Amino acid sequence: MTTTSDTRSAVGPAVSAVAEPRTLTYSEAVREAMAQAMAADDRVFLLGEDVGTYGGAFGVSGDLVHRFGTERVRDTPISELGIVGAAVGAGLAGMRPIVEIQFSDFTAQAMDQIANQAAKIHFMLGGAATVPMVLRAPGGSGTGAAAQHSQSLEAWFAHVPGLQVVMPSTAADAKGLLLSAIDDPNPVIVLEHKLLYKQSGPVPEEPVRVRLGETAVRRTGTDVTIVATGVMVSRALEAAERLAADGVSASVLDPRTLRPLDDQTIVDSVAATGRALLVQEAPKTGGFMSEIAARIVESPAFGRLQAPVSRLCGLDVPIPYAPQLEQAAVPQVDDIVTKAAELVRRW
Amino acid sequence: MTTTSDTRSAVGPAVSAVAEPRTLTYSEAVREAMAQAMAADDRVFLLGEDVGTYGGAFGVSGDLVHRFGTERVRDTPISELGIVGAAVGAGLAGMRPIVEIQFSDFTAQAMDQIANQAAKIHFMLGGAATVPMVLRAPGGSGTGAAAQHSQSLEAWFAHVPGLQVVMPSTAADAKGLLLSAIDDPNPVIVLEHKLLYKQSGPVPEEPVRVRLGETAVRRTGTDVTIVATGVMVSRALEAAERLAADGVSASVLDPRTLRPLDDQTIVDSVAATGRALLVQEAPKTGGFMSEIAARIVESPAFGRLQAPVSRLCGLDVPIPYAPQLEQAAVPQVDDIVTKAAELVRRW
Amino acid sequence: MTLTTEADRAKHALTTMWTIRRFEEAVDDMFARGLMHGTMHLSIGQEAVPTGACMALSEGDYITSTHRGHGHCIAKGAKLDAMMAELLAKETGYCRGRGGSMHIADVATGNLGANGIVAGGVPIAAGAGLAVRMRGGSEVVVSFFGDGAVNEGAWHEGVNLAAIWDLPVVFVCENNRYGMSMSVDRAFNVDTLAERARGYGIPGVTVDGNDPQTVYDAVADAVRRARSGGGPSFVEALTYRWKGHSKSDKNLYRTREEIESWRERDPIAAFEAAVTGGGATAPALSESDVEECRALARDRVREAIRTANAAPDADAATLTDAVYAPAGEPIAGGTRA
Amino acid sequence: MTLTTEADRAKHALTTMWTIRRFEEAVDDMFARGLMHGTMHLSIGQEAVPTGACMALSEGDYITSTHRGHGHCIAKGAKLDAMMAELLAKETGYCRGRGGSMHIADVATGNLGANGIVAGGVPIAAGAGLAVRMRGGSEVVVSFFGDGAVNEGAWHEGVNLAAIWDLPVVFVCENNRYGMSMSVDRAFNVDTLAERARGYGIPGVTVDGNDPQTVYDAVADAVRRARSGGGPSFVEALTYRWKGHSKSDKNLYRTREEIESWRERDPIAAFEAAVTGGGATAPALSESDVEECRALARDRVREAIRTANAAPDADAATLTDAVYAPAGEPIAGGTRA
Ligand SMILES: Cc1ncc(C[n+]2csc(CCOP(=O)(O)OP(=O)(O)O)c2C)c(N)n1
Ligand SMILES: Cc1ncc(C[n+]2csc(CCOP(=O)(O)OP(=O)(O)O)c2C)c(N)n1
Ligand SMILES: [Mg+2]
Ligand SMILES: [Mg+2]
Repeated sequence: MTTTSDTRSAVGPAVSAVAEPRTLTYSEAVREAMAQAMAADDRVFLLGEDVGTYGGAFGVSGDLVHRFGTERVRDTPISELGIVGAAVGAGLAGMRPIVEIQFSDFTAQAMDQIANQAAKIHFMLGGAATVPMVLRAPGGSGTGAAAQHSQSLEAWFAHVPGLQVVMPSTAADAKGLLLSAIDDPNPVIVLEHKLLYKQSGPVPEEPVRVRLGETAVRRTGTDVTIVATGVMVSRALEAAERLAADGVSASVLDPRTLRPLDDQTIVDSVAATGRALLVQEAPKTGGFMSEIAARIVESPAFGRLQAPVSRLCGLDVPIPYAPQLEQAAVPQVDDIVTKAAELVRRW
Repeated sequence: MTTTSDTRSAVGPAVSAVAEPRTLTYSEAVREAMAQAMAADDRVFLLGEDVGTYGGAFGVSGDLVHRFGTERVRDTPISELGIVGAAVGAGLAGMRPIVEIQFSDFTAQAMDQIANQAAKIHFMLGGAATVPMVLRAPGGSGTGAAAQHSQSLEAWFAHVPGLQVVMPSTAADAKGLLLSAIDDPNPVIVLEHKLLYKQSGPVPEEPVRVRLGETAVRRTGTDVTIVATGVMVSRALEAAERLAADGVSASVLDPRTLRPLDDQTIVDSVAATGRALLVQEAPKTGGFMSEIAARIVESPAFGRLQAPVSRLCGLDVPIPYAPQLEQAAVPQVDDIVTKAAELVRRW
Repeated sequence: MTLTTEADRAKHALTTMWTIRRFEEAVDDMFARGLMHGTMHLSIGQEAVPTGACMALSEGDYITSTHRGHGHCIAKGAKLDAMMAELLAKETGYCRGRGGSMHIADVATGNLGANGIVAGGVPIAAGAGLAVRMRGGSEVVVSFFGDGAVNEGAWHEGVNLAAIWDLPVVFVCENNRYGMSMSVDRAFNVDTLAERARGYGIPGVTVDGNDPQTVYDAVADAVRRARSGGGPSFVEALTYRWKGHSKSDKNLYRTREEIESWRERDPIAAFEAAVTGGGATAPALSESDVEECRALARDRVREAIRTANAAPDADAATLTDAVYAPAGEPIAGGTRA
Repeated sequence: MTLTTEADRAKHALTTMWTIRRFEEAVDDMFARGLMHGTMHLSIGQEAVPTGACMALSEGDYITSTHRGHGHCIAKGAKLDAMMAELLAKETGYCRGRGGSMHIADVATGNLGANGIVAGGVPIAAGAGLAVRMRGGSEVVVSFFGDGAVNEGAWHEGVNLAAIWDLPVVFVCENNRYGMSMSVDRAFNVDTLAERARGYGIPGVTVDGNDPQTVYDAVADAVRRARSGGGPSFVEALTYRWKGHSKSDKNLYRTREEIESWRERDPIAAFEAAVTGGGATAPALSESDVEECRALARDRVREAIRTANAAPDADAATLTDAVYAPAGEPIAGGTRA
């Protein structure tokens, strides 16, 4: 197994002017992470449906097939269980596979290989083998793709010991967390969000890792802590701006990694503000924000709570097709503003 | 479609002495429910691996094949996704299928048909069709079957809008909840527990339904509310006896149906006792008790809490094979006693 | 039944194909103009398959459909206005605007639904077949799916169940040479997908999917076998989609020439030629008959658009109903606690 | 290679089969006496398959195994004491007592693991084959599975991936006529499971699975093909399990006569007869050679039990470690934030 040491020669878009930080879209950032990892290490490869010439269902792999060839950017038949199983096997045999599943909804097809195999093999074998697999899949609603193409399934994976679960909400995190995921010897589920793919942000050109398991404090405030994931992070930030104009000062926290969860940062913030508003796109019942709520009330922050811990989540419905219904099914900026203000004013 | 009106002639074990209530094991109760439903309605049938002559991996279907024939007690090849899909199709076309999955772990194979099809079809079709499917599967650890045969996966299903999730903890509930599940026009996941199959309890001979969505108050106390599911209910009751001897008075609540959840009964009890101990076998992170914790702290009971809401759950590990490790991986009676006492004494 | 010589049949086939074509052209146009949202999968170029297949079915027979399901729905007899209303996210749509293109169903005509999941409908079809069998009915189920679906585990399991239980199911594969960008040459190691059938012990044939007569013949054969208790069959219909897989398709994986060569084998044009005497058979239809079919299709689609546009939008106020069906009567003999 | 005429080979084959038999008899006994917990799936009666198949493999080659995996593990060269220690839930077991019978793996000898999930190892085998191919290696992967596994979606998808990518994988089906209680006659609509292979465009053969020579020949052929870039093959080995499926089996689904008739075809007895001249070939082994093989197997198993029994129990204090492997070095070129 040879590895090349110069990671930049073959990869990455042209450098922009030194003065302003370079910006990439979220999907470009994902692509750059994959390109840098593939350039740096021959063991890394991508497989999935239409990741080659097509460039990926959402265009994320783009031109990678031209840079790394059809062996390492490998189109597969439509067989998610087989693909993930092949990644498990390739990982066991020394490779570093990245699997792309076109929509996170189709992880349902592959659930056995994800939860019963990849997640458990290291433990079941008493540590004798590892499954260094990265599974990337876009989740979320907002594109009119309806119930079978719009789910937010992070809670399923976060409940499985042996998995790690990442939900990048910015372009820089999309790159940095993915690089960490590829480094990691354990399986990592990376849940990207369709609506974020085209959003831009500053992204370092170097292959800089964002460590797994660190909650990001996106904004600091004093009245309420808003914890949000995925596309809800930018909505929470927008809401926080509007709340500020209204005299309510909000912290916005982005766990980024759900498993392992850095709950300390959350607990500290809630202890300081005395109020927690937990925002997710996934349906409320059994969603990951329940876990965060439970951790907060089990922590010392419990004694500092000035208001009930409050969740603002997707409704308990499948995602509908009609745009106005789809919008109504998941939290919007207005909802966050209203709920946060209420939490601060009523308590 | 003909239905027979006399439900007792063909089914049920012999009546025991009138004076004492008849007892059945949990698995006999499940079998009786299926037999009564099949006798009452030609549309009801059972399909699954080895449910026929073998009598089911855990002996639950027993002699049903001799009573109802191989068409209605239908052995299938090993293809969980296909089996559940066939049940979805049969349900759409007017039947009332009951699917048995040998171990709840193998629902991973069938997750697409469960979560993407059965759960969503009614909604996706704007109500134009229903999927009256019951899926029964044993979960839980304690038999030395290790990581791929011992999971408690209720949180996965409870997070899916369109599904209903039931976890019977007594023989009577095993029968009564299953009958309600068969009645219901929507898909119901019935998670039985391997360790309960051989436990006995009084079970009415009549096909008496236990309504979905009603939390059972198994014991009433004043100091702490213990909420438990599955095999943890009997452990909680045993713990409550010991706590009582120790001067701690505990309520024990058994939600029975996780979705829809009767949270009102839980909230009322916690409001009264001021303390909640939530006990589940499933690994802690992202488990269903997080949801209950979140609901408690969002409810008016929040203001009545005298202690943090506390979870006592399975460790965040795959279930190990070694008996002493397997025991250590999930809550035991001692753990419940200790934790509940601590909750009452420290706060 | 000879579609090209029996005037009524010929008209029905031609009108159906034109209706599918016009419906999808209209949809394509509305999407392009931003009047529809979501995504769409058009079957333009493939119209002969649903048309031929559904003509082999009778009332009460079922179908399961796919993400590329407008043709199946229309050929099975759905109301165009309710279809169009669904795509326009109207309360009057087949799914009250909840489902959209990928979930249209028309339970009244036996269409158990399009499916957003590749191969998702295959085990469901086996289950419907099982229901028929257990009821002692004589209905047949046609399960439509694409070439790509054949590599899914769901396909394998569903087909095997139907095979071992002799269920009345006809598996109709619309082999349009690609599953999204994956060509059948790369996704399969066999020359025809029908070769897969043998492994399940069921008959499999490969036919010209651009000729409704050929499709009809093969499916009718299979339907006859299924209806008389002979079990399932597999029919592979070779066809081609003219349009991209969906909106985002840049067609990088196939050549313009390839697309062009298949456009020249337009199933509708070929059928028109055949029915008006282009072939060896006696002409069943006159030019004006053909014109009539075309006009009928066009008018129906226009009318559907008009009706659908006038209908009320899906109602967000009722978003959370229809997640669960209301409880009905308990199974006979039941008493509530 | 002729197992029955080359003394070394004959001894190896015979000793391996006896070792599997004695190991499992010991396990059966310990379970019956309550000295082992959990569940177990014994391959007594099927010893010729793993023995013949693994003799066709070289160092570095991989296998994936099943819930009925003791034989594969032993034939691939595992240490008996670490196996026995695993079953006895000892810290010195292959899985430190975390896995038990259904998860024994021996990565050192290329055994990627037993699997509690029917067909779970099949796509994993394809993936290992893919790794070999991408590295430009010459190793081969043998994927063992039962007849029941062939109806799982995972099997279908895994085999197809190996087929279209020409991966160096040999799919070895241990057809013991039942998946638990489901007979192949009811679960399949074909006479031999090898007929499934054609649908993936790979060679498939059905052979006597009770003769290690026949199994060896078929697998060696397939291994040669795979190693030289000829892609995967399917070998169906017909055999029979003498014992119940697992502890709870009451054998209601098969007759005593059937079991008896297969016991009469004991692969070990037949092989002993063949190597000592019972067949037409020149005897490779003497009676005392045979006795030696038996004794060796018996002694090894006894020794393994002794060693395993003396080892410390799995340690509950370290229960939560080994859920995650510790982070290693970042992929070359990486810098941590
Ligand atoms: C389980 C699943 N995997 C992937 C997809 C994404 N997808 C939708 S259609 C399609 C191609 C299907 O190909 P084919 O079955 O040949 O049908 P066609 O589109 O050609 O009509 C893919 C990959 C999906 N919807 N479901
Ligand atoms: C996915 C899955 N379904 C069901 C089971 C339960 N089960 C374990 S072994 C077995 C029978 C397997 O039959 P076969 O593949 O023929 O292997 P054999 O046991 O005959 O060696 C079944 C049904 C399982 N372990 N995994
Ligand atoms: Mg196609
Ligand atoms: Mg078998």
